[in-house]
Amino acid sequence: MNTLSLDVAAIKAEFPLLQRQVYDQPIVYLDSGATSQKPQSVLDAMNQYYAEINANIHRGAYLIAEQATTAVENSRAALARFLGASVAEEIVFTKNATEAVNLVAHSWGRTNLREGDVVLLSTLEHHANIVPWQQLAADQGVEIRWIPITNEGRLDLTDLDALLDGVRLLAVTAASNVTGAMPPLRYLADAVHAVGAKILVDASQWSPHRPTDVAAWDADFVVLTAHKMCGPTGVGALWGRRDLLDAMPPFLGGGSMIQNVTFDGFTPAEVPTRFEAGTQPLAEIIGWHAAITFLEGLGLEAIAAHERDLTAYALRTLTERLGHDLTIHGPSSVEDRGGTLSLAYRDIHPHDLSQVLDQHGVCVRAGHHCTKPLMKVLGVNATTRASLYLYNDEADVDALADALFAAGEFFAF
Amino acid sequence: MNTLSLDVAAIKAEFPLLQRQVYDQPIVYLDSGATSQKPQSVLDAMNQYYAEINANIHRGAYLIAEQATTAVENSRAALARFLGASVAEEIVFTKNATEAVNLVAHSWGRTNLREGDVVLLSTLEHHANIVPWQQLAADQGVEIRWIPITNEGRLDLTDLDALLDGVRLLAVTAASNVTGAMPPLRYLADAVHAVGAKILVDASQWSPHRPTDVAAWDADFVVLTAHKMCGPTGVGALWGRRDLLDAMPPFLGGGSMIQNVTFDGFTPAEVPTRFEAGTQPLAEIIGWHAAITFLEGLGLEAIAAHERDLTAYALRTLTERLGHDLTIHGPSSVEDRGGTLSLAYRDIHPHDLSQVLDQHGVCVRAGHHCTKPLMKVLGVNATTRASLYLYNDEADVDALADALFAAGEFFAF
Amino acid sequence: MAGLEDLYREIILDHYRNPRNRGELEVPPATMAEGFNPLCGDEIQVYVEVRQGIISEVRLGGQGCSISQSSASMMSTAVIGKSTDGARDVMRDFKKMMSIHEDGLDGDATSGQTADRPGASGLGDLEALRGVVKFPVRIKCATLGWNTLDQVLDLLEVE
Amino acid sequence: MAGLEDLYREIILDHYRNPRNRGELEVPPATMAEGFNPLCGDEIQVYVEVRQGIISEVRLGGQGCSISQSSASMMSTAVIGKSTDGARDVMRDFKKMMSIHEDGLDGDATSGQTADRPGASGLGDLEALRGVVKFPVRIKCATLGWNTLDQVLDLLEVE
Ligand SMILES: Cc1ncc(COP(=O)(O)O)c(C=O)c1O
Ligand SMILES: Cc1ncc(COP(=O)(O)O)c(C=O)c1O
Repeated sequence: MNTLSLDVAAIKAEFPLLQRQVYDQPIVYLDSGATSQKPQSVLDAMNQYYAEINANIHRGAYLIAEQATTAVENSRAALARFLGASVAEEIVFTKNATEAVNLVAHSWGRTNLREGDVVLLSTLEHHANIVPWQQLAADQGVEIRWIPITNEGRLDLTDLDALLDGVRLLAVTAASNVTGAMPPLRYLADAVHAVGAKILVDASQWSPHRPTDVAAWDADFVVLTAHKMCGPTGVGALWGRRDLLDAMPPFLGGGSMIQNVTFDGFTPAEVPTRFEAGTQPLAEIIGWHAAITFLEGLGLEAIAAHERDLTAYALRTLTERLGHDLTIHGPSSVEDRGGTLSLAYRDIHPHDLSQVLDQHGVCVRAGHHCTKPLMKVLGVNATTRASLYLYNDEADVDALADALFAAGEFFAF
Repeated sequence: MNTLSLDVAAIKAEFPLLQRQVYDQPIVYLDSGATSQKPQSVLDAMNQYYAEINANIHRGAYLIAEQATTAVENSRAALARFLGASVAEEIVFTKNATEAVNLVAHSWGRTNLREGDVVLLSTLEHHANIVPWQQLAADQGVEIRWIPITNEGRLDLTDLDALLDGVRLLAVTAASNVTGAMPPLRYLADAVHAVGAKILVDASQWSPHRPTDVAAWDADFVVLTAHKMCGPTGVGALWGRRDLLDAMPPFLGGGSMIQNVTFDGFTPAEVPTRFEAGTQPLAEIIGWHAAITFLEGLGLEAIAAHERDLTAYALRTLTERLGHDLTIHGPSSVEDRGGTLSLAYRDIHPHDLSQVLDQHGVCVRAGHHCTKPLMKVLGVNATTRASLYLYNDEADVDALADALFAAGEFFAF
Repeated sequence: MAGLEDLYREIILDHYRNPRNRGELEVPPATMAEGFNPLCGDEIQVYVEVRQGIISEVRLGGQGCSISQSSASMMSTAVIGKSTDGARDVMRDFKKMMSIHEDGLDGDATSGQTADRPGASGLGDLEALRGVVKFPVRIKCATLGWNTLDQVLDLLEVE
Repeated sequence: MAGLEDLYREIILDHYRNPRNRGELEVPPATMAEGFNPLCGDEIQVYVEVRQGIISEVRLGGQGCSISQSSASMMSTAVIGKSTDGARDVMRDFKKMMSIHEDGLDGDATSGQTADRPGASGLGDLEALRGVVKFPVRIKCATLGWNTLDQVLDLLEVE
């Protein structure tokens, strides 16, 4: 088979970690849903930052501080363009996607939502897009309502109209980190806007894999995280519509986010500085820029095509090789579906399964994947999740199938 | 002069950035108060993490995820020991010191403080230790009160007893990032505890320079930030007394910080996980460990002695060379004083002064240093700040004096 | 490098295949607590009945992986017949064996060999779980039942 | 690499040494706004008096560095005698010149030479501040007075 649209061998060579062996075998990394590996160019960008221009930004009038400031602002501009945002000022850097959701829940939520208002979540949501809203609900008496799912792990939108009654915000993932389902965001945005509500999109599992266009989605807020898209740990972002951000009070308080501080109080700065208190993850923001450059170099459309083909291969291969012993919790077709495969194999507990897979060099995740409400609906405590990315190929899928088979043998009492 | 207790030439060689030239001159980096440079060992640790064990922690049952988990927990233990904490679980990782203060203000503050309660701040505080309390004051009707300063930029504790009336929390810096003054923390802790209040210490400008011992201070909370102590950007920490942390509700909500999530609500996890929502700055936490190892390798006492000697040299040299044209906003003796020198030179605006210094390769900071209330008391809008660290020597101080002199010529209309 | 045989010792698989003391007890007279492994979603119910200061019965509910199930199963056989203080002693020894911070802060947790440490004797079959410390992520599996037992003992003390 | 001569052009130093239109105006009839440079603490007060649609007087208070002071000083001479719309035109051109994002997102801000861009003509003496974009941290100094003027013009519109 040689149908994949990316040259995976060449790509793998750019990722230092994918060169390593575990238990004397080449590593087969199938946990990019948890965090992706990083190409050398991202590490180089951060090393270069530290070796040449490390300085705190915005406040130093010396050369390397200027250079660091410019590099960070260029990164903001690059991320804005990557997301299809109109202006760089709509990008707020955070430490991860989780902080970005919390920022909206605290700043927008506590200002705009009152007792009885409804926040609509989908059953597919990650805890990052659940718990901040539950905290808000507990503090302000806001009601949380849930969009159910179909048997295939997609959103069930049959009763959307009824669900939207009283809704002020829909917070929904662009791609499930468990079933791989990709909800129809523009459709949802239109429905939500029709009732005067806002939509927050969790793009954590989307932006690494598909071209992102916040304008085409007509989203109001979008959160994402660098470490799942070839970028470093320690940085994420909130994109928000300028008029919404402008009207929001600060969240974290501290240096940089102020216009003035007196003994009596403070005046917040403009957007996005208002939301960026304290020293930012400077090296990480710059590393993220290199990750964006890397992804754009391959082409987001090419990455998407590659993943669609590989996911189709995986669905086919696993089903053929493991038959009825295997359950895949998610859509069986690749349409509007990412390369996330949540598996149940015989009655082997996911922890035990993943432990045996590890011995074959195959890295997968076992657990609830921070989606306990979804697990409840799926009727399981945990799944074994393999997630495909741009550096995976058919051989990786074959290795997964082999290892699953071997685990079956090991636990066949 | 060869009296310094560190071998600075050898130390400088370990810092890649200090090898670079600016405007064809060796860089003279005197802005460590804003952020320190990083030794190669810190960059190596992070590169090694990315090249060998990059994986999301706590949730993967495969080899590299185990190794990453162990590395992060070892880092927590190392930081606990570095701070003189009794158990690793008292360390909560944050993105910077600013987030750590916000965590306490939101979680402890909003739970424990009521209208009319007093939060006592010192006039020396950085905005990071002011604004979160002003936000709390605005939300909950808490009163903010200020400890005044002396002419030399130290705390004026004459009326401490009166100031403590009604106080529930004292939030105070261990070292001023403007005057260099180091308040008597144990004395303050005893006074504060005597009235049943708590003390939060901002150790951001202390921990890079002096041995830290939270037990000797008898502190309740301590915040610090990695990037000022040879560590990477993107990570900081809160240390809190275990019993206090145990009683605090979560702040940021999301993955990892929960014990259970249902459609109806969530149960938070134990300390410290409760406060670590979402993917943590993993590479950064590991890089911080390398920074701690580096500092401990030199010895914190040796670093302190070096800085005391160098600060004495700087106070003497600058005064001798620049005479009455120069004002130093801070103690004139090195006792209980760090190597932070806030300068005013003739009537040259700090921005202009630092711009000329830059042309001489000398990096200093100009501005209010995120201490606007202090600036008000000092009667200035801004100062020019040179801050000394373990890789600085007398030649750097001489270069500063030369450059100041040259700036005087440039702006001598 | 730790291999599967360090983790899946025969006696562990035996307790997993044939879990001892599964079931429920009536509450009261028994006392029950429920535990969660927040990392993977496993849950367990531990029922304990104490008669004349002695743990007379233990029953286990819930689901989990081979490590959490076998650890709980072995726990149940280890504490039945002991006083609550005696059960706490075993628990302390077991947790000590499971601690990655034990050998001094900052040590390499995966290399710590602790076979000759004093308190760690007297664990009997439970010794088979020693290999778990080489797999730090699985420690929470091995201690799930124990932490839940701890809660039960706390409840018993309050009563 | 940008040198001091790119920043401290003679005309800038002249406006710094001899600032034009310093002082205050009575409010009303004048309109006043106060601006802060949040990065360095500089502050400025801009007083504007409009008569028959024309800016008849501008006065400047506050303190700042050579760049913020000279930029404000030049601004005052540039807008006196103009309509408020005319003042906004100059402001737009000036801000365009100061923008590091102008030459396409992600470009190297320090290299952008924009001398031949159309809108950037007509700035007269203010052209001397073009070098500031090579020192991104100083852009906020150069635009402080302008952003404050912007506020004044907004206030005038509301009136
Ligand atoms: C005294 C003091 N506290 C707090 C901070 C904030 O540190 P960070 O920006 O890393 O949160 C700083 C540094 O800017 C500081 O000097
Ligand atoms: C769908 C989804 N949303 C949010 C997150 C949270 O991302 P982070 O942990 O980087 O904040 C994740 C990843 O764990 C995710 O998969």
